Amino acid sequence: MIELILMPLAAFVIGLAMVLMMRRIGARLQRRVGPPLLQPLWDIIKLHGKETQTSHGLIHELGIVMAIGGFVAAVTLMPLPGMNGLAEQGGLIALVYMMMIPSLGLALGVGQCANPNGSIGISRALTAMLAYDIPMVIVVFGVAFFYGSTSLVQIIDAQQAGGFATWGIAEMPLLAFAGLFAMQAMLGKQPFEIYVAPAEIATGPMVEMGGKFLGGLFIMQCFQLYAAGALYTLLFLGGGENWLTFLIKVFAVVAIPMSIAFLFPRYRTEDVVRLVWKWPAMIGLLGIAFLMY
Amino acid sequence: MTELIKTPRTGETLPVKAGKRTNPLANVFDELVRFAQSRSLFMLHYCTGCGAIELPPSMTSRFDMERLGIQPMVSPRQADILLVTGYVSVKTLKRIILTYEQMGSPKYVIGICSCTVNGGMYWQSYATAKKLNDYMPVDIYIAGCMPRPEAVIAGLRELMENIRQGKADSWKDYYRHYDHYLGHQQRLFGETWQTPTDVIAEARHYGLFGPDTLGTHTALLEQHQRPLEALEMKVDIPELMARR
Amino acid sequence: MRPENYEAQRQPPSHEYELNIGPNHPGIEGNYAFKLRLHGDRVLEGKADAGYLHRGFEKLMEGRLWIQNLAITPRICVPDPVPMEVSYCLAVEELCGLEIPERAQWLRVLQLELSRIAAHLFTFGGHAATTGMYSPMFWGIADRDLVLDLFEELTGGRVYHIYNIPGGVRRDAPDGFLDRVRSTLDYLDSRLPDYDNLLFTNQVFVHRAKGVGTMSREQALEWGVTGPNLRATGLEFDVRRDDPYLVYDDLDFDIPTEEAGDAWARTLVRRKELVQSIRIARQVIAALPSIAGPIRCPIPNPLAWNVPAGSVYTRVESSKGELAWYVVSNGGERPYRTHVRGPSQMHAVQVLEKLSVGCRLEDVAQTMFSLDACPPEVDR
Amino acid sequence: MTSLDHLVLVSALTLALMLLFGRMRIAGRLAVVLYAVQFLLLMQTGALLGEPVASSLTLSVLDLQMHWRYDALSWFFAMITIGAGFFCAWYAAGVWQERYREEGHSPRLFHVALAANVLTMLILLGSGDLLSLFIGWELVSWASFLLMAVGGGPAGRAALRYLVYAFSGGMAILAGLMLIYTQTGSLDYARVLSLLGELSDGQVWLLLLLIGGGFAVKMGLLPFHLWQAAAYAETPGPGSSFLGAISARMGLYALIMLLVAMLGIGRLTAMEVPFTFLSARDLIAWIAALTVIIPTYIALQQHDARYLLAWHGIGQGGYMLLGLMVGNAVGSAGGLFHVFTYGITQAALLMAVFAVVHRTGTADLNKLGGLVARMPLTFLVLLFGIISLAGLPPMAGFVSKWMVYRSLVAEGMPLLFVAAVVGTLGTILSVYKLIHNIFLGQLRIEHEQVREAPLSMLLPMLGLSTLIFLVGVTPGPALSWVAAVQASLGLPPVPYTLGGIEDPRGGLDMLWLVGILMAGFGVGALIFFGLGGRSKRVHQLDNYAGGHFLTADVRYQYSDNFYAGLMHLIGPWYRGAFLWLEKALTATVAFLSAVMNGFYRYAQPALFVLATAVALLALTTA
Amino acid sequence: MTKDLSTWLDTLLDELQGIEVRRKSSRRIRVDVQPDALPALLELLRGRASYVHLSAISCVDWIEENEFELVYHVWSYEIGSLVSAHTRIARDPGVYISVYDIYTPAAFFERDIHEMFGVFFEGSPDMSKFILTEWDGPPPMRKDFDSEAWVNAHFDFQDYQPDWLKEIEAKGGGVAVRPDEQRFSRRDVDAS
Repeated sequence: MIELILMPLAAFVIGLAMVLMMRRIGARLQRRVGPPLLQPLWDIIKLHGKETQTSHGLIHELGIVMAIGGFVAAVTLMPLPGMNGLAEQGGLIALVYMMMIPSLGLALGVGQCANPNGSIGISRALTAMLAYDIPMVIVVFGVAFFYGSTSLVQIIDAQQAGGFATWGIAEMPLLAFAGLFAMQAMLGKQPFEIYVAPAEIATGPMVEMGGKFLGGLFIMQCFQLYAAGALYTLLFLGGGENWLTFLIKVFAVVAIPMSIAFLFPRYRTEDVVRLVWKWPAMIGLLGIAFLMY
Repeated sequence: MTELIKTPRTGETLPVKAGKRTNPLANVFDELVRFAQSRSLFMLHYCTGCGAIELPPSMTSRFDMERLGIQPMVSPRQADILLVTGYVSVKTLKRIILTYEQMGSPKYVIGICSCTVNGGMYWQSYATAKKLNDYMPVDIYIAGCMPRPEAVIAGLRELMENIRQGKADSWKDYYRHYDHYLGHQQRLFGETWQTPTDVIAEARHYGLFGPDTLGTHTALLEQHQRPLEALEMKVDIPELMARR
Repeated sequence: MRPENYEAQRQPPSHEYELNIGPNHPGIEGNYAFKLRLHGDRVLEGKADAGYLHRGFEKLMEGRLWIQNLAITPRICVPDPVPMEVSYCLAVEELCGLEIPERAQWLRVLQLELSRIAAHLFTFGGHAATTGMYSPMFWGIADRDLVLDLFEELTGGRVYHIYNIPGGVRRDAPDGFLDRVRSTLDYLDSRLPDYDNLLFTNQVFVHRAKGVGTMSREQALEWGVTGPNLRATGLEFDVRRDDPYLVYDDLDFDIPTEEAGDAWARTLVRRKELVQSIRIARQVIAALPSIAGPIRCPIPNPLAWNVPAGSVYTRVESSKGELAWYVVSNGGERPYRTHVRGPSQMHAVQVLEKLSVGCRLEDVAQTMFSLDACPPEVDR
Repeated sequence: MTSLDHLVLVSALTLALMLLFGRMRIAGRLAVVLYAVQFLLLMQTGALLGEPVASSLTLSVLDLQMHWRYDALSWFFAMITIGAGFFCAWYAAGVWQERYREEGHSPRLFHVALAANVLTMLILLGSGDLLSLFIGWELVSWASFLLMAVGGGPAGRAALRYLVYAFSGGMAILAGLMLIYTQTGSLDYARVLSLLGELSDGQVWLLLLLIGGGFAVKMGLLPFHLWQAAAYAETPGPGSSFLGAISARMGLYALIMLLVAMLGIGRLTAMEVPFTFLSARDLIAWIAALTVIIPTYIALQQHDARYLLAWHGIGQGGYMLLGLMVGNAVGSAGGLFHVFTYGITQAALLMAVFAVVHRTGTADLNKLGGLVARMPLTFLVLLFGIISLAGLPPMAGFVSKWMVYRSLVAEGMPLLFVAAVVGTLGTILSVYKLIHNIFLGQLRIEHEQVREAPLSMLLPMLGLSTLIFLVGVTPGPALSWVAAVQASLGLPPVPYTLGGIEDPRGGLDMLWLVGILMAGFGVGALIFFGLGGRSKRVHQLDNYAGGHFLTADVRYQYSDNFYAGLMHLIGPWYRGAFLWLEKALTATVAFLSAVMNGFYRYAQPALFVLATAVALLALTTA
Repeated sequence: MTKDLSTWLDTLLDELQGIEVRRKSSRRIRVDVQPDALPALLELLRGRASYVHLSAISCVDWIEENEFELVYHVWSYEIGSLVSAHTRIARDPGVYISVYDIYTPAAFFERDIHEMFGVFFEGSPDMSKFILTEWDGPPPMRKDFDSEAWVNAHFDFQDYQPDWLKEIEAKGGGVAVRPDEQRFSRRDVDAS
């Protein structure tokens, strides 16, 4: 039971560090210093401590609650070293769908803001979801099929059984590549950053979010980064034998899309869909074909 | 003529009691929150005048504001600092007031460039407002035409220091002396001036009501305004209502 | 006049909706507004809305001395202020019939070209940022700062220099200044491949910019497009060469053109112009030591300077296009009328409105930034 | 008199009472009570777990015995049918019926049509041989037509279109039955079942095409889906809910009888489609998958809420068939369970939409918006409905879809799995558009005085959404029915628990999932409301618009062409790939319906019945 | 080619009656023309002498003559010269004809002149306000609009008297010129 409290907490702390890492990577690539160590934390505290805050209605508020809550719940489905949480009760498919709850919550919350920028942002975010989820489920299918289980605990056990040679990335390199590609889109980083797009729709979903609303989104971002990194680690990098290797893997995985993000502009919406349906999806299907025949 | 920093008050004002903290976190970690507020400032990405040209240098690689925890934000909801960079034309001033009212408190206004102080070199122009603190409380002026990035950052640092010490609370002035600010706005924009934000209701809601919140100008506002109340969620089931 | 209406009782049933880009929006240059009527993500109509930066310059200048006006001319176009003051000075000099010493002319050219470099570096960053790529902005503005350092050394001001006065320039280049210009230019030259790798050969950026805001040469001429935007449609025209002022006659430079007329072509033209400006600046550095002489000609007491009556229209090529001043004197100590014609008065209003029709929401900001529109020029 | 007879008699009594008293105000409530009685009677039959319950009524036409009996499958479908009838009658009983009367329609006709639908469906579900199946089938078709046509106007036109489809479908089935009869000399299930094995593959193919095609029409399976959306959407409120919830599932029921009970999955797997790698089972599974995808993406383009949901109804049918075609314990249970979860979901969704129509007078998604502030409970119902329809936790729809996915993974069918997920994603997109355009965004000024739906409509909606949630949290009881149905069909029963599925290779426990989700929401609420400062609600004109003032006379709602970016990519596919089929079929149908329309106009509807009867006689004497 | 065109220009300018041509330099030509002949002149310049680029339209308020002077600057890319066509219209009622049908860019300049000077151009596509949309006063660029008076009526200025300045002033230093003695200070501080 204590696991269920510790897992989201760990996810949040790791997520904070990932946000910091992302901003530091950006700063390095842009030849500057970047934010101080606890900056993500200060941001969140500051935003929650705002004294007047603007709400557009109950759904606006509940949307944020759903966004945070969905991730808090979802991270308990991802086994950490020494902690299995609810991984036995949920499994991979439930996890994938659980991770859609925050998007839904956010979409509802933004919808109530009555701001066309936000609505366009959500429409783009859902379109992006349609795009990246297809390679994502191909990858999930491939892994689940290969290990003959949708239980993450069993998948990790199978990977850890034989060291690196039995890791998902060694067994299914094509799927691993497709997964990495899909993760870039899942995190909404350039060149797939279509739904924040400040110059077009003024940060889209975030446009009416201030104070604790934005703070909630910042927390959600922490969880999102963690969830993406952890999921990839669990599927392809053998999960965590211990905390040290787990952290190294998770951070290394997340660092890749972050570094790419600062070097590209964003695509148009339909280009994102086309690209993601073309390359990672096809590579993923090819990978599955190799697995099955 | 009015003095620079002091806001004119109508009559004697009582020192406003520290309002009841609605925020348990702030109760316990008051200091921490203030520190966090000073270390994390989101400034609004609004280039109101020519001083904005020195903001990109202060934001980007050479001076890098982000190392102080300052980053640009797009919409007023997200922002803490309103940088009024230079002269404000009357048309812009309306938007600045709208934007200012849309920001969440604590919010800080920085008047950059001499034009915000006293009209600057456009003092005889019919189109620009002269004195920003007539229309909204200003925390810090950074004079110069235009101030260098170093000056901007120095000003921001001073603001950070003020926030940390809890001295930067001029945003409360806007609620407590709303009548004063509204009066100046009405003088410039006409009697029918109304922003969508209901400042008086906000002041009541957050306990920031002061003796000078209401006055002759707000009375005028009430005469002219179309009340824009929030659309409260109503469970208005006809049958149940009728039974009551 | 109220900008808003809270009294309405009905909303028109419509499949369209409105979206305001600006004044407070990252997709707009400066303080400017562009109101869109859209269906889905297709723009049906774009309406420019200016006046947020209106200061009544022309009115102000009528109330100030000829020499006082120098202080406010550069403020009309913030990113590229030098052509403003130079062309105002040229106008006053022409009215008075002053002969500018050659050294002053070369110094002005140096200043103009450095300003062009700074403005272009600024524009690239802005254009890239509209497509979601922020690194070029961070790089470009930091590199632009080095140019501003040179300005500061030469003129005392980073952004607004007020270095020119009718009759010449205020001060001579300090010792070793030309070496520092040279080393900065060398540095910029060495940075160009980095920019190419990051931005100008970035396939995603090329994909985004190609085909956006396309205009044909006929349209460009019809709409009064000038400067790099006109050259991007293939017309090889540059005020510096075809209506020369200062010493541009003596300088050797090319006029880069592109045929496509879209955002990508405009970006490429600016990229090539950057090289040409560096080339011109190098020529000036090479020539300056051999040009002796005063830096300004004698002028009357500036506080009681009655400029002879007359009118004059002077044109220069700013980084954004054709910049012109129409100055009328009635023989008094203040201008009777000054009228500035900024290139953005066309680009940011009519051209943008026309190009935005049928354009995608994604590309509106990019169209504006690729036109390098400068709102303060529109508002004055 | 068996318990089944009681049930059918009460159902017939409902119809009779509605005929007599339908005009009276009390009729609605009476109907509710009668449906409740039917439901109780159904519960008492014990057909689910015990032996099949036979009816004491048998008819003998020539040498053919017709008899009726209820087994677990019938019970399952009948339960949904009567439940849907109950909730829809409840929805119609109060204010809705009054308004309907005021608008110049006849509530009596509506109640009669609803009761007739329930009765005929009960008869169909009880069919004990192919002949009674066919007769029940025709009765259901006519009853559906009646329900669709009571509204008149566009509904009537849609109903006529349906009639053309139903008529041709019925003819195909008739021909198929004729084939069976000539081959086996009997139409009794048991006889047919024993003799089917001797049929050649070609004959089975023909059977599949004729009978399967005929049933597929009702189910709206590709490519016979075109009639359904308009017909269901235009039907008056509760009728639409009823049709959407269960009516199309009659086709599925008949297909289950044909494909699973009579032919069996094994036979289908063994049958190769000539010149391809596919077996008949793969082919049907792919038809099902395409039925998921294509109507779902057509729904994405709709801008009428009713049509949007109706198109989804077609698409969701695909999941059911897909799950059944996978054929393993979890998959077939998923397919069957989806009938139930989808039924309650669709009924709730359509009721919510019609409640909005009731209050605002329009279902056009471009003319609504922001209604959550005025109709919050209706919003809640719709929200539960869309979460369930999209198959997200913690609602009922998630469980059934999860089972379908899980079975596809277990069986190693990647492409079908991807197809199913593509359908789900399309569903998420279009249901968000639905809820956004109706309830979120800017409230139109003319809707500022709108009130919540009347209680008589609200209660059944809320009841259904509670059911959606409860079934989502504890799918066990409902899965126990499904397991019984599977057992009666000879399929391996699903290993269910109270909270979901037990599976050593990755199961599902909704109790835990919902628990942790609620705990997560609790944590979120704690952070948000506890740690965050106070907030204040503002008017919607107090909004960011690029620093500009919003004005009340301009629309700022983004509603039309909601997924514009996506449409740039897939928009042309609608023209290029989806619509060639539709065009060809519509042309045929338009022609046929013109003919039929003329026929109907000049020759009276009775002639249809006559034609059917003649054909039937011709068959039976053959 | 260029030569041909410039001959064209010369003959064209000779042909027209009632205009006064002054060549200020090889690339600047000033033409004074009656208001009724100006559209025809521009039409000819554009159509026959390749002056396709309308660089600007300037307006000058000659209040003493009670006239507005409109100056049309047109440029030929091929000849490489700029013709400034001057014309004067009566200040009251201040109505003139639009040249939008000849030069598209005229729309902006005419709209601008309309809101700044109050000159109405008949036939211009959009005469609504653009820059001064929220301005209720008279057209500000007219000479009879006193910007300073308007400013004094609507704005206050800061009164900035820091202690260090007072100390310096006490010693006889600092700003010696009192505000009302300054040449360009506000004239009617006390009056208002």
